[in-house]
Amino acid sequence: MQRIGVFVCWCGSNIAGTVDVKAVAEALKSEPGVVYSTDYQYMCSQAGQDLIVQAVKDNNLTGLVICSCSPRMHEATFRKTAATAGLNPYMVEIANIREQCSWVHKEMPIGTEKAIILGKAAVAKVNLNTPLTPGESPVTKRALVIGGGIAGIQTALDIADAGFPVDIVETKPTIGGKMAQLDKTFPTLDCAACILTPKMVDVAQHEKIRIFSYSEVAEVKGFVGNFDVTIKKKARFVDETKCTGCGDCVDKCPMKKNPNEFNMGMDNRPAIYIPFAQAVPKVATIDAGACTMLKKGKCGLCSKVCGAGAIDYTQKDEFISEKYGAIVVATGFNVISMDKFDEYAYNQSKDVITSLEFERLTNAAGPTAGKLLRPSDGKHPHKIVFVQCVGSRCENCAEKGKEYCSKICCMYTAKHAMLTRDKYPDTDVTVFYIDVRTPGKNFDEFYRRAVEEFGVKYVKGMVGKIVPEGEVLKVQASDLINNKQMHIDADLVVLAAAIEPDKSARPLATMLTASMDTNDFFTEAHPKLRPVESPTAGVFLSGACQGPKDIPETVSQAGAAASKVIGLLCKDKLLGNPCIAGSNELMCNGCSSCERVCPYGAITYLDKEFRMPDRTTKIRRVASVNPAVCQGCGACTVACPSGAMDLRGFANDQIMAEVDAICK
Amino acid sequence: MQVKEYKPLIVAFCCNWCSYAGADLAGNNRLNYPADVKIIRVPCSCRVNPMFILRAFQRGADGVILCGCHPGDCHYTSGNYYTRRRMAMLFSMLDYLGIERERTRVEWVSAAEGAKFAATMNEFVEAVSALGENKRLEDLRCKR
Amino acid sequence: MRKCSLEKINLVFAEIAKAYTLYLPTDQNDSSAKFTKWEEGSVWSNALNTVRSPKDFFFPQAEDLMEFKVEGKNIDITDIRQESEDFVIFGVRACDVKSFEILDRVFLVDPVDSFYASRREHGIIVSLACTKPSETCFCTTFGIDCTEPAGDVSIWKTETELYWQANTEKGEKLLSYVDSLTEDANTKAVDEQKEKTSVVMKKLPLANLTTDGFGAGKTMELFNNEAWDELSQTCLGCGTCTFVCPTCQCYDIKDFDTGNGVIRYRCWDSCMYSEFTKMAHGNNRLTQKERFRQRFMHKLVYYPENNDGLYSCVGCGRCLAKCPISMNIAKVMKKIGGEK
Amino acid sequence: MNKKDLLREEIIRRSGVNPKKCMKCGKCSGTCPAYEEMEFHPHQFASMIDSGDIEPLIASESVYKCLSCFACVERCPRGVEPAKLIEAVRLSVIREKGANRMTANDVPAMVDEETPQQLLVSAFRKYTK
Amino acid sequence: MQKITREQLLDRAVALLSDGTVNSVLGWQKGEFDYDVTPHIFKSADELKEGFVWNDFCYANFSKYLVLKTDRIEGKLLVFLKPCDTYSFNQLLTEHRFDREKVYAIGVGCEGMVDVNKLKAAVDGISSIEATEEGLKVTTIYDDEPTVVAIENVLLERCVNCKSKKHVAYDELMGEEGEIIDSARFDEVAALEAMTADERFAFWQNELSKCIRCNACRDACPACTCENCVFNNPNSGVETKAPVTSFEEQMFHIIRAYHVAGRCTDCGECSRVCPQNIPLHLLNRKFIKDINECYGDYQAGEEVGMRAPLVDYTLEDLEPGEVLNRRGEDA
Repeated sequence: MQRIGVFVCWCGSNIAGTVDVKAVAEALKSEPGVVYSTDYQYMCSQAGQDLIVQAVKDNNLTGLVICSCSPRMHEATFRKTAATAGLNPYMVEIANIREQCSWVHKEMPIGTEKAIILGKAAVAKVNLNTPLTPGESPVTKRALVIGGGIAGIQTALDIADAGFPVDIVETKPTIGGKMAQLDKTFPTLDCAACILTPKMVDVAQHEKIRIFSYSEVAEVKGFVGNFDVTIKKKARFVDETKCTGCGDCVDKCPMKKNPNEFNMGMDNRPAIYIPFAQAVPKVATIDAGACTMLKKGKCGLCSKVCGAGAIDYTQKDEFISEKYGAIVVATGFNVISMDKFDEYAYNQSKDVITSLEFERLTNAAGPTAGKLLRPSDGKHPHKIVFVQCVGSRCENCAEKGKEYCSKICCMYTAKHAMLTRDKYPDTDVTVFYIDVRTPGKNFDEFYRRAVEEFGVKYVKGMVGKIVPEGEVLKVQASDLINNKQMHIDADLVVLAAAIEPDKSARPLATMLTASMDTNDFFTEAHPKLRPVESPTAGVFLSGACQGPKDIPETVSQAGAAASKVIGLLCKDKLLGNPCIAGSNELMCNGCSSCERVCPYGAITYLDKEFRMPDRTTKIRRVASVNPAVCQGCGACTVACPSGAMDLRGFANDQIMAEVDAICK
Repeated sequence: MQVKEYKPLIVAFCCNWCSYAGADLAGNNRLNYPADVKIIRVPCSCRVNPMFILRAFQRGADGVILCGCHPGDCHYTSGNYYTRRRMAMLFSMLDYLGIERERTRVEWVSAAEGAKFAATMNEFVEAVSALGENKRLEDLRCKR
Repeated sequence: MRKCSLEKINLVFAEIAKAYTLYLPTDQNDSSAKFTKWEEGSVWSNALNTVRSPKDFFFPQAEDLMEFKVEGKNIDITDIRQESEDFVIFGVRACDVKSFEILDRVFLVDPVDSFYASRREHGIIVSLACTKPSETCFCTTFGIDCTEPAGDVSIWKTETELYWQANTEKGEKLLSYVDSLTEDANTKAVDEQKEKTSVVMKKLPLANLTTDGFGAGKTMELFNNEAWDELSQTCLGCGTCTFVCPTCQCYDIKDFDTGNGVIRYRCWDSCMYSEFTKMAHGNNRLTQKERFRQRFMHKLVYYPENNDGLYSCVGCGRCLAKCPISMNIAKVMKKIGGEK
Repeated sequence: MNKKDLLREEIIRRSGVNPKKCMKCGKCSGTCPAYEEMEFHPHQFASMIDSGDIEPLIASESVYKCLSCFACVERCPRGVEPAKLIEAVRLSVIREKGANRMTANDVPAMVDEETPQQLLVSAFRKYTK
Repeated sequence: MQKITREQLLDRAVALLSDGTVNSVLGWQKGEFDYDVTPHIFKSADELKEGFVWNDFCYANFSKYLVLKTDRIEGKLLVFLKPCDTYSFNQLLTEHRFDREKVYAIGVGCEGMVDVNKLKAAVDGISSIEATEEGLKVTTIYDDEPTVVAIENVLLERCVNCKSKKHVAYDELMGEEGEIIDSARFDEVAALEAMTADERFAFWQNELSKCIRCNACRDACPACTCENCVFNNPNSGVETKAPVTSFEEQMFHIIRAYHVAGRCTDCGECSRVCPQNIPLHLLNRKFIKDINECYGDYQAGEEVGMRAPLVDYTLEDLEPGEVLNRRGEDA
């Protein structure tokens, strides 16, 4: 039986003006378990708290009911008071007689009556309270960043700079991601390589960062602070520790006709390759599908020319297990496939290209060494048409495009148009747009400069069809402002294709039990207040895996994710919220209903041996809640038909006792 | 014998993050609503077990209202979506058994919607008062 | 013996209902029969028997015993018993009449169950002889003659007439109320009816079911019989058999906290339930086999041992008709007692 | 409801199209092969029907100039289906006049070997109620 | 009359027993009368030959027994499943309630099972029943002329409104594979929905007041396999043993229906076993109908591993108020 003390606060006249606090204190005296009841002007004041502490000592109280303002206001205060008095902080309940009583009712008798009932409900609950202690779990002080694009790089650097070891897992042979493929960046037009490659070098040289390039995450187990991750290092048939990146093998390789992914397939690379000059790690990789040595056992030239003896045709996929305290997802984006957009003739003409291909065409390290030449005949195009929103904002064509706005296209199209006009003033550039969306620092100014200073023609309307005819592309489009149809004979058409999350994101989300939206973007724990955390504790989001983003936004989110990770890794132990779910194994059926509604993946199942009533044993599947992951929402408690799952601090019997007290 | 004015008994379950805060805001703004409404704080609307609602009716509640964050705003991301289904099904069943449907309600009230909280409670109390005492889902033993 | 024409039956009921609360079997919309309170327009059912046995009148499924309130160290107890009035249960079959004797031996021995005793005192049983027993009947197994029902008043029904015979003072008094509607009669028609019924009785599928395998001195042998395993293996552990049984008399006493006091009530319990007789240390019958065995051992062995050989089954056949898996006492008796 | 709104409701009901879904990108008009022939263009049908300006559309020859090729339906990223709107307007013109502009009897005179079947189907769709 | 014969099933069971595939058989055992068939675990071929039956009275759904029996038995258990039973079978597998490896399931084609109550209402004093093409030929203990009762007049409610003749799970199928049937099983629910609230209340009040809380509905229900039912658990706050008040009757049935909502396969056992003939299936079907209408057609147990509707959601789900008022203000 509890020994409960009731403390009714006047809150000056805030409560006492509408509630007869003395009557409340008196009425609650006779409630079961109550051994002490009093009132005071300001319970939250130091004097008020001292009064509570003294009362606990004098009366050997085991539970406290404070009739005062909202628990959202002072619950934490009174829990600390309880702790000072030597009580478990969770033996305190607040009856909210200010915000939800004295402030919303006018007449004293009514307010008093309600305050008494609210007090009774709190007493009934405290009678069933049990001391709660937050669970503790150790934190492995190492972070994993999945994805080595600008998002992953920035997050890794920020975490590593704070002194924590970080591993980056990147599926490609080099880190750098999409940004490495870009030419210039809006709206300042600085060269992407100039700002990215130093960061890549920083990563490579940082003593706290390890890079697992050409690698994938194979398995994730565990929970916040204690993830066990298996990383699959794909065989690259080159010993990374020996390769110096000299490039001799690349020059000598006879299998030169393989589409170069880095240049969007617009030129070729050999079977052994280094994606680009500033690759990190600068190590060659053999494309097993193209290498005749690996396919047929003939050739071996690279091995012969390699002075470092780094080539190893027998290399196998390698699995590495590592423990991490936090995981950052930075899997980024890809451009969607243009295969289904027949109207734009992407598959019919080499001169219809996506914007990312255009980036490579204008990049000094690209297939044309930075000269803007048509892919079909290498001639300089004089009429270029840019089409925006290709596959974005597409509601009814889920198999073709995406319903969302890809966000970055307006700005990079303005950039492409402006740069083209700047470098080749003899080129006529037309941009077809539905809306031009330029919210961002110096963004709209940038777009207006493209129009006003560089003479880019912006036409409000959409391209309906493109037909390749001889050397030209017949572009038919609408001009909605002038209410006419336009027919342009273009030399080059650039499609601002929608972007989508990388295909690796979905299986990764399953491994991490992180949730995704229907478009396969990772969902954040709270769209406004927790934008870089996934609902799964210990999993953080960085960059375009969470939604379309430009570079500045990505970098700031990367930093934010890093700061969240640092905040986590700083701790030696994680203190959980003690108000979490727990399963009574004797009653659990193992039916998985709770697991299915848990937004955090906190519930797992164990096969456990039970002694049956007839003294035999039986192995049963029972639910087990991970206290470090559970956030205490209680969804599982209702999904559980047998009532095996209950929530500490808001237990079934406690809430029913409150109901009973209110309805008495 | 003195004729007592009929006062309905209303139990309101409010989620800690939105609706309970919304109710606090109604208080901060001194927005009146009937004292017949008694609030029980739960972490999330998805914590509310149908058994709690039936228990309230058993013990003499005339109406039960459940308030949670707006869909999409749940502090726990998905709790109120489950609530929405659970309560839709439960209320439909109560209706099917002939319990007046006005006695049960789910309302989404954000932490900023103090005015909505007060208005909802005024409206709900009025609707329940119009029905009178809950006779169909009560336990007579509790009325002795 | 008195008789009255069946045509006047509603007048008779009306007359009885003036003096007593009258209950009689009426047809329900699901083609079953149930004892209901007689009102103008009630129609007496032709059904052989009711689904629920008339034990409910003396030992209802739930009844409040008292109310109490605890405040501090004071316990305030209220006796909430209401004095019952005289009532008549009309049309009780011989088997069910016998069940009252079995219940009496439990509830009326010291310490007397005053709730039960009071109802028994006020209840008047008008029994009805069977004319068309069903395939599930086996009252003869327990020495019951369905053509000679006991009770305060026994009645026999022929095609056109009802024959009445008072067996007790209470019965005499009841008959006096309908004196004007009945006339003296000889037993000829009744004897003929009995003769016809006994022909059917001999042809019943369970006519040869005997209690020979049960009785004094065989307790351990029967208890350890291997067949219990097999018989109980698909028992669902529901309480249907116990709740339709006219002789099952186990109950639980529970408290219900209304918030303004506690109501102590008792309600039927079933030995088929896993929490039956659960005590602080746990359960004494741990498996369904043990619970299943308990029910039949009680009816066929323990009860007779304590009650001069009287079995606590009356062969009414309700459990045969209602068990969800069609497992029942007849099958148990044949298997355990050895088939004859 | 006034007559204007009634007509709007009728067109929307008959076409099964929700013109509110239009995001005014103009891809329909960009793709339309009969654009130059039409006084009002596909995207205008969507916006004018949405705003209730249907009288000018009814009065216009545009409804007959539409080829019913459904290119706009195919290409519209929002599923607005302008051709169905045009057809709905056309039907109200024909129904108002109470007569078909083409009957089955007219067909033999029009058919020659070269006429594609699709054209006839289109024509029937266009000139009958 | 069943198309598959007793002998076909018997031969197969004996064969599987003798080749060691299984070492016990969950089947139907003949009773005292031709209609009181009992579920039974047969351990030997001789036992099978003597007691195994397959007729129009093999209504028991064996799925639930698998939860209790499979871990008590060495080796595999052969179980016979009618089409409706296979849905319960899958649902229990979805909920990890028994080990599939311990079971050998034979799907048995079913032509509908007889409701003994209906048959007894048609004929008193049954002494024997013979299944013929015309129907059930019933003789009585009163030496009356045999009566032929048409099967369709005495089918169980669940068979009248059979939802599927298709087996959704088995290791082996005996008889033809049937189809999912577009049955009229929701008509009764719709009729109730069309009543006024007062009429519905009166209807349910009348039905539920018959309840004697024998728990047969729960104990026969293949969805009610909780290790410890809330109604038996004194700590759950809703434990009750007897229907002391009308509230507790409602409470029991609402909570029971709610607990199985989205998991109930509509196998109809609850209504069949109810000694008071309460149409309990109308509660479960109400949930199924609501789920179908609000969240898309869903048949529990159709596949193993399906996500039950009440542990699922979409962003566009109807609001509770919209669900309540979707047929207008008071219908």
